[in-house]
Amino acid sequence: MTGFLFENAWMIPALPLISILLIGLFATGSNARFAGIIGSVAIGTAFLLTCGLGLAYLSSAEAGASAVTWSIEWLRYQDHLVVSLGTLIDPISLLLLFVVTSVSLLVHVYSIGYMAGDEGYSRYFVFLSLFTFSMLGLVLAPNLLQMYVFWELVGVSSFLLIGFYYTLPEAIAASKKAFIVTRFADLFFLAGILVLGFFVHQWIVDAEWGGVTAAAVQSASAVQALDFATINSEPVLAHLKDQPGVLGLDLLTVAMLLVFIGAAGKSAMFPLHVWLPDAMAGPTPVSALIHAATMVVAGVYLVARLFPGFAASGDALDVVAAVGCITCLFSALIACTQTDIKRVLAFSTLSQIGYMMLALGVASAEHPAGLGAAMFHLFTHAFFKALLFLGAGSVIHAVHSNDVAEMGGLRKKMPLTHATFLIATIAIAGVPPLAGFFSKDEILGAALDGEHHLIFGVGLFVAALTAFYMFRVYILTFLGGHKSDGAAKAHESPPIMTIPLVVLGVMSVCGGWIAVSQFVLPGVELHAHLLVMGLSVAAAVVGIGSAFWLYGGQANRAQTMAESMGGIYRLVQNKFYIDEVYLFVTKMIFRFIAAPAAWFDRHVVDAVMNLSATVVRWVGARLNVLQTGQVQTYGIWMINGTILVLLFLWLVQR
Amino acid sequence: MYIQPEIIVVVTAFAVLGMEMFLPPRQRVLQTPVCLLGLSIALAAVVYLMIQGDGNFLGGQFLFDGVAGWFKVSFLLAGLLTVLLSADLLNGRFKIVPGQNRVLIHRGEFYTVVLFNLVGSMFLISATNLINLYVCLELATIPLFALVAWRRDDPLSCEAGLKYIILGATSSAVVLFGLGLLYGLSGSVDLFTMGDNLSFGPATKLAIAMVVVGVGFKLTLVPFHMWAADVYRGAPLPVAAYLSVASKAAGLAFMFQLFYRVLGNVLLDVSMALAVLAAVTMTLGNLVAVVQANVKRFMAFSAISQAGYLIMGFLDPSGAPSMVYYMLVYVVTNMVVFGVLVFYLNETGREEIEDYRGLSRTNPWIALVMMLGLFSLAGIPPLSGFVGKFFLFSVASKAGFHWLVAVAAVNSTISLYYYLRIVRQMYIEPGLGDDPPIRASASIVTALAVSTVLMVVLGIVPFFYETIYEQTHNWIAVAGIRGGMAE
Amino acid sequence: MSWLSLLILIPFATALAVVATPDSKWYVRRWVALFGTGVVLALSLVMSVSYMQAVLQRGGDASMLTISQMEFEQSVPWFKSMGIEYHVGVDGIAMAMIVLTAIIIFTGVLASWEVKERSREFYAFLLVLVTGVFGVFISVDLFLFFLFYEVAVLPMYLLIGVWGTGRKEYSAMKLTLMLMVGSALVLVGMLALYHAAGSQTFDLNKLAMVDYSRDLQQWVFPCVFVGFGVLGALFPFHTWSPDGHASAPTAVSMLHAGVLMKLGGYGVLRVAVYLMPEGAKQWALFFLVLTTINIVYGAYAAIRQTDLKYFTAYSSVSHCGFVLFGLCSLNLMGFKGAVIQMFSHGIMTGLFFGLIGMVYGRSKTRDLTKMGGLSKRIPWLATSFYIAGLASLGLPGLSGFVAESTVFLGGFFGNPWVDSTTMRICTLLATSSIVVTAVYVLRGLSRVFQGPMTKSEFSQMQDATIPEKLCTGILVATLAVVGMYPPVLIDLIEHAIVPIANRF
Amino acid sequence: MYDGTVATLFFYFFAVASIALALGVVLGRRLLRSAVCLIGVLGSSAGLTLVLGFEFIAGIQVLVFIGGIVVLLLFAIMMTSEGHTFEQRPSAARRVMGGVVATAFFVVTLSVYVHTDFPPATAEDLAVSHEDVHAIGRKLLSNERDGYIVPFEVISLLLLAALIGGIVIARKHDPEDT
Amino acid sequence: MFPTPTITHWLTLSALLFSIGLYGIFTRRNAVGVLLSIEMTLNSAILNILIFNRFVASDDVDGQVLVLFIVAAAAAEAVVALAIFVSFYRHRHTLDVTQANHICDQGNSAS
Repeated sequence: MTGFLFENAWMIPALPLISILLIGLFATGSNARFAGIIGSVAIGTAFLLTCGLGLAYLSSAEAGASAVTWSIEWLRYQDHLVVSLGTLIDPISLLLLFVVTSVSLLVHVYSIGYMAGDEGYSRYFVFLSLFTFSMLGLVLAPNLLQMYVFWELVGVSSFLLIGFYYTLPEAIAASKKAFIVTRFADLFFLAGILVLGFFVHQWIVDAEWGGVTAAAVQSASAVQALDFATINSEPVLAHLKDQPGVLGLDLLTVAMLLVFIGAAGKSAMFPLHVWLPDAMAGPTPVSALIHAATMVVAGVYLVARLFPGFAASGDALDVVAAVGCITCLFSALIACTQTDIKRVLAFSTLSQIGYMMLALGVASAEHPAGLGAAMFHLFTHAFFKALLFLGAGSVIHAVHSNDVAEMGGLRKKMPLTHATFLIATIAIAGVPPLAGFFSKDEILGAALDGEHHLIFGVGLFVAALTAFYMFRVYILTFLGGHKSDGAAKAHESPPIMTIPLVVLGVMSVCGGWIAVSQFVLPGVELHAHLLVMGLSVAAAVVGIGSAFWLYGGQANRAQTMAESMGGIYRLVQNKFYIDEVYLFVTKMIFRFIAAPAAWFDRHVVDAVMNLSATVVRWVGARLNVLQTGQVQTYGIWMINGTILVLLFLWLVQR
Repeated sequence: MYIQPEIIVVVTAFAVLGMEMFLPPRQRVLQTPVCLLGLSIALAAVVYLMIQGDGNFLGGQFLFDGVAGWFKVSFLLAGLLTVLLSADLLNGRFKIVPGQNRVLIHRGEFYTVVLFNLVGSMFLISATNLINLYVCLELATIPLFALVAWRRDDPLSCEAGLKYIILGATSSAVVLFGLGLLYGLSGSVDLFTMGDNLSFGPATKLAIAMVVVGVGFKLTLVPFHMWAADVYRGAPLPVAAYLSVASKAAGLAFMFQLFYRVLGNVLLDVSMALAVLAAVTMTLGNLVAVVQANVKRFMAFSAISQAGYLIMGFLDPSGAPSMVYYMLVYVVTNMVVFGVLVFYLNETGREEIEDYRGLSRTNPWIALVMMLGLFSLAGIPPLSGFVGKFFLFSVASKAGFHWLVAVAAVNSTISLYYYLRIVRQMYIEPGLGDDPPIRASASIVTALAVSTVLMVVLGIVPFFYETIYEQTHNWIAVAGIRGGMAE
Repeated sequence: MSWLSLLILIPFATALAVVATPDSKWYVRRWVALFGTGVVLALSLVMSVSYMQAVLQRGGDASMLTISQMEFEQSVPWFKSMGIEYHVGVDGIAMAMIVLTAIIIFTGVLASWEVKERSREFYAFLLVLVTGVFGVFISVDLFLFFLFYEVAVLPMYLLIGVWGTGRKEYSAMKLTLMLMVGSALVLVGMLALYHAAGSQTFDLNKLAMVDYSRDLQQWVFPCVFVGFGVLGALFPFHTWSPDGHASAPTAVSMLHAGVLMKLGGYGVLRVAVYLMPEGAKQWALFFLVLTTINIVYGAYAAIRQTDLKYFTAYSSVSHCGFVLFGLCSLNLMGFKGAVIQMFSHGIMTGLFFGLIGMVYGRSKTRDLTKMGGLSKRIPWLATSFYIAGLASLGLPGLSGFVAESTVFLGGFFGNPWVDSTTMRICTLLATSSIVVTAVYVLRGLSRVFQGPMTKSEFSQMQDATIPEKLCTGILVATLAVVGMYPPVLIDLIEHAIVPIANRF
Repeated sequence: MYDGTVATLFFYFFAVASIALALGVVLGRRLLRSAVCLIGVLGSSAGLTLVLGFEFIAGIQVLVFIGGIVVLLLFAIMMTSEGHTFEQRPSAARRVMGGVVATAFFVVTLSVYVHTDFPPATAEDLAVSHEDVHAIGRKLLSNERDGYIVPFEVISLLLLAALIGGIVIARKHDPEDT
Repeated sequence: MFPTPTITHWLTLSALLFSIGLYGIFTRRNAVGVLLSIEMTLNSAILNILIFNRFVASDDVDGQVLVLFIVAAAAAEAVVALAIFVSFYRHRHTLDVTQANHICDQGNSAS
């Protein structure tokens, strides 16, 4: 049974794929209502398989073991560069599998209610299943290229889902933006793959030629340059570290930085974060699944996957830490000023992912605790953030507005939603003993252990900010009086939507008690920092307190505060004008590259081609004039010809 | 005796002349079939002789070999097709358009002169001495002056004749001067002896330059080509067709005689000059053809450029088979196109390129044949024009004239441009109203069918080229003395 | 007779059969054409399977070969004195191209299901064109190759000129002439090779055994490369492509962009690269830069287009750049990527042009700015369009990714004859086009299919008919099959590419 | 006639005469006068031929060339009745072009002759009187390798063809003959 | 007084006559005048051949035979030429060759 589960781990991603086919074939038109059920059943089965797999892993394998349990040759570039599709089972992939299948299942179920009656109902579930399939494939990838393949696929399914309401211009714009920005980042990922592919391949070939069999890495002939096992192996990393790269960096750092840019794009790290807030134009369950719980953490997952590489490089890891740090601070600040509930959550997501990156960044080969902490936070964050989004969805569903200014007082109207939302808010704020507290605490601890004091400080500050803005939203949404008709008429969502909320609520409460870090990094000692705990709880309390002080009472206190900040507030509220910068750059590209290219093509390149035709005709017309009809002129030409032939023969040739 | 084809043609000519004299006008229609019959028998006789093998007559005054045979086949084919194409005009079957005078009279005399001219060309390729060569050249030329001016009521025809004869006589004088020099430099009039005796001195160069005038005049090489456009335009269309093929083939025969037999020793020395001549000819012909509006002038320039391709074969001694083959191909291909031109001019009185609009709707088959003919001229596979051109280009390439191959190939493209202009009118442009299909006469249909089939078959069946290749060995051997050393 | 000859005989016979149909029955012709092309498609699939079997049976170590191994060979002397033979045979590359052609022409006939105007000539010319294309792919004799090459180019003039739209005469003429100039260059080069090899044979594989002098290769290689490159839309000789494609009728665009442009790449591989490795080494850098420009520049130019066909044509310029780019890498992966890209782009662009035709037939406009919200009314076409678009931006799971990633790796791996830094910079520049591609593809597609419906008459649109569904379905399925299971294509071509790569 | 000095004298006499008359032919503006000059040129040529020792050919020249062709030309001049009218002067450009080309032709030809080594003999050295007419007559009708029976026949066809052609073209329009 | 004429003298004379003839061909406006000039060039070509027959191939009569044929051919040429001139004159009432430019359709070039 255990072996069976391992060898057939491919069935986990395959199930959503089957569900796509089934929905596509059968659940169209009048049968559309079955789409949700088919999708949910498929993903439910996948979830069960995942659980079985996890149990089997826990029971059979030694802790931290990693194995490719199944693979088929997929794309043969050349020897040692053969890409297989396979399933890599190790703690982090299992962790992610669990997160993805569980959240996806809940979102599927939730969506049955949320999307009911939408004309694109079955299309929605096709896309959702497509996403789930891709994400699972990504998680299970045993090599960089499979990762990239599914990386792109999640990107495209994200694109499709953001643009689900395809008649809305902002949804279309957002979907394009999301795709193009991540695509831009993927370009660097691909470049990283090229770099790694070439140099690792070269190493393998050299090793073969040099008599050193590739056994140094793995069993001989099957060594493939893009396998994680190969890339992450000591000799390869050492080799890469020795090679000169560009800009004075060593090759390993260059490669890892390139890959990291890809990761940053997908995980919406500063400055590639611009797509995520806009992506909220998609259906809310999609935001919960893709843009909160799973896809956006793919970047974190990627860095974790290549952690030995990052760790060996060192510099690359510092960049990760810095980027994570900036992002979490920056987006937390923005989150404090937004009024669209989903946008607040989006910036919150950014901030939390920044947290995870930060955690990875503070880890090192000697002190890998940050890695575990990042994974832990990924795990807990998935649940409470999904819960927040689904709760927000429930609210939006009821109020028909995203703006917190039009909500308020929903505590009574939607008790279940309120309760679960509150749980999630507390969890994210880092109040013990809910999930967020533990993971966040571990991150801060890791930062302190790694002697990254500045980062620790920022982390602490962001923790406070997080508590602040989350409670701000909570207060504005659920407390106080109704601020609009929609809020007044709101009522609780149907059970199909609330049950997932409850389940997620339970996970948000209990998630922190699962020893994820030990699972991910068996054998690494983790010691609790009482100091850190105390500081983080204090930060949470400060945040919550200030939120209540500012928004709990008379509303104008916040107003006054904002006004007193003046320009800074506006700067933050407008997201530091980063979007505008991008817009400007894009316009410049259009105006100064694309338009000239098109113009150049029509009016220079093509004109030259046309000119040659014109010249031919012009010369023809000129020569035609020689045909004067004067017979004596013709005769003169004839004799001229004779003389010329003679002179040619006589003078030119010998 | 290897002279039977010529005798048959002469006999036919006299028979036709006799019919003109002794038959009442209404029965003179029979002259056409008699003419066709005679030419066909002559053709059969040539083929028979070719199967028999080489030989000579009158102690070697008259030489028959494979190459001569193929030339005669070309001449006879050209003659046959010309007779077919001119039948409608002579029968008075054409549309009368005010302001145009297209009547062609004196059937018997017309055929006689054409046949005499044909005999001249046939003797030309069999001649073994300079005197015979010269006289045959004159016979292959002077009757053409008369044919061009045949339509005596048409001022344009007379004008064309005037131009043609003035330039023709001039060129003949110059060529005679050159032949005299060759005679003086070699001390002999026997072509083979002359070839053995000649060396490449300045006087030889002068002689070459002068005979090139004659060759260039017949083959329409630039700058000796200028008569062509005006003469084609003014001459009766079947005569223009005949000029463009038979006269050109005669020019090639003359050139073969001169360049292989007399100048064989120095052939490689003049190859650069020939290459330049070829390049200039094809380029100018094509460029000017691009801007023509009248199909006759257009075909004149097209023919000029074809001559440019043709003489590429002289760049390497091994080019003889390519040239003979291309000449054969060119004769049938050009006759396909001229056949359609004659058909359309006779039936509608139209001769501008734009007048061909919509032909594919009214007469799809004729349009198809026309298109194939034009494509073959442009060298589009799998038609014989492609194969022929390919072999010629190969000769130039073999001789190392890669630049010339490039020029020639680009020229083919330019030529495709103007050929496509007609195709465009026929296929793309809307027709001139709802014209009913035009009925083609039997003679035109026969001519088109024969030439089209030949045009396709020549390119696909390797027999023709291979046979020519086998038979040109002795010509190359004559010329190959220096060629062999150069390699 | 070899089975291969059937590949040219059947289309030609079908063309004749079409000509023989009675005047009034235009609908008979499409069935005749469909039947003929269907037979060809089936035949090509059967042959590719038996090709694989033959390769497996042959066994042996192919990794050291430097001469292409042909299957289904047949050789009949033609012009003996010139050494010209009717010599046909295929290796994996040709086989893949044959399958591509068969698919495209079959779907092309489906896409032109409603052609009524002068349908006799239309189908006849179309089939003659395909005869030429098949002929090129089965030719082993260079003369034959060239012959069919020109046969394939010429009918295009009439097909565009008669059944096209817009400035059709201009476009048709431009296209024909530019391609013919290209073939002129090829002719110069191939004759030079022939004579350098002793004027004995045009057999590609025999010509390949000759060591041509460095000087010869130095000038012949660029001739041949540019000559074929014109058809492969090599910058700056690509300008025939936008105009030509924009004016051509649907099936012709499909066939032209899908198959004919591949003749360029195929020719470069088969003639220039295969016969003249030395020349390739000397010129690799130059053409690498040129093709990089191709890729990037084509993509940027595509952004600004507002006509769907121009848009796709520029995207083709960019994508065909990948083919030539791969060939300039001069290594196994580069060649492999180029061939996969030929196949992939063929199917993809065929799908694109087919769909554009179908959409145009409904909307009566190809102007991006005038369309909008169509996916509501024509979901099938919209979905297919999206799939084509995604394939074009290199989405994994569709064939474009397989091709492009291989090309990129090939480029990045480089070769000893080009400075590796330059090579890599070029590769990264080329890679950057995937972003630009994403920009223009998404921009274009969202304009047409998303957003509010811009015209009221659009709401009357009908979704795809059965032939259209079949047409797009086949193409989409091919894209997906190759994209999801690349070995299906790679196994076919790998054996054929190794000998060529071994020459370097 | 074959005496060296006399021959030299005759040569120069005829040379000067023919050149002068030739200039008269081309420059004269009265057509009839040109024709008469041409007769003079041809006559001088016949004289030169005599100096070279070819009596028979000289006779033929006088008979056929002068007697036949030029008389024919005179007929033509009469028929077109332009004999006594002044011919218009050719345009200056034409004269310059024609002059330049003709001169160039002469110059290149002359320079070629100067660069060529012809046999050093003079006409006098070779001027052995021999009766050529027999040889010519024999060769004209000989069917041996060095005979000219073929051109002899061919020229008859040529003359016939020219005759027929000339008649057809020059004949006045004949209504019943279309 | 004068050098004894060598072959070069003779040839020069013939070339000069030929050139003068050419000039006539190029400049005479009357077609018959042109024909006169052509006859003159033919004459100089004949002279050329006779010179060679005398100086180079004096032991044979081939040159003389050639001259015979040339004279005959020239006659044939003249016949046809005159016929054409007459016909032309009938249409145009002039024999000015510079007026013979009706065929040439200039400015009628295609688009």
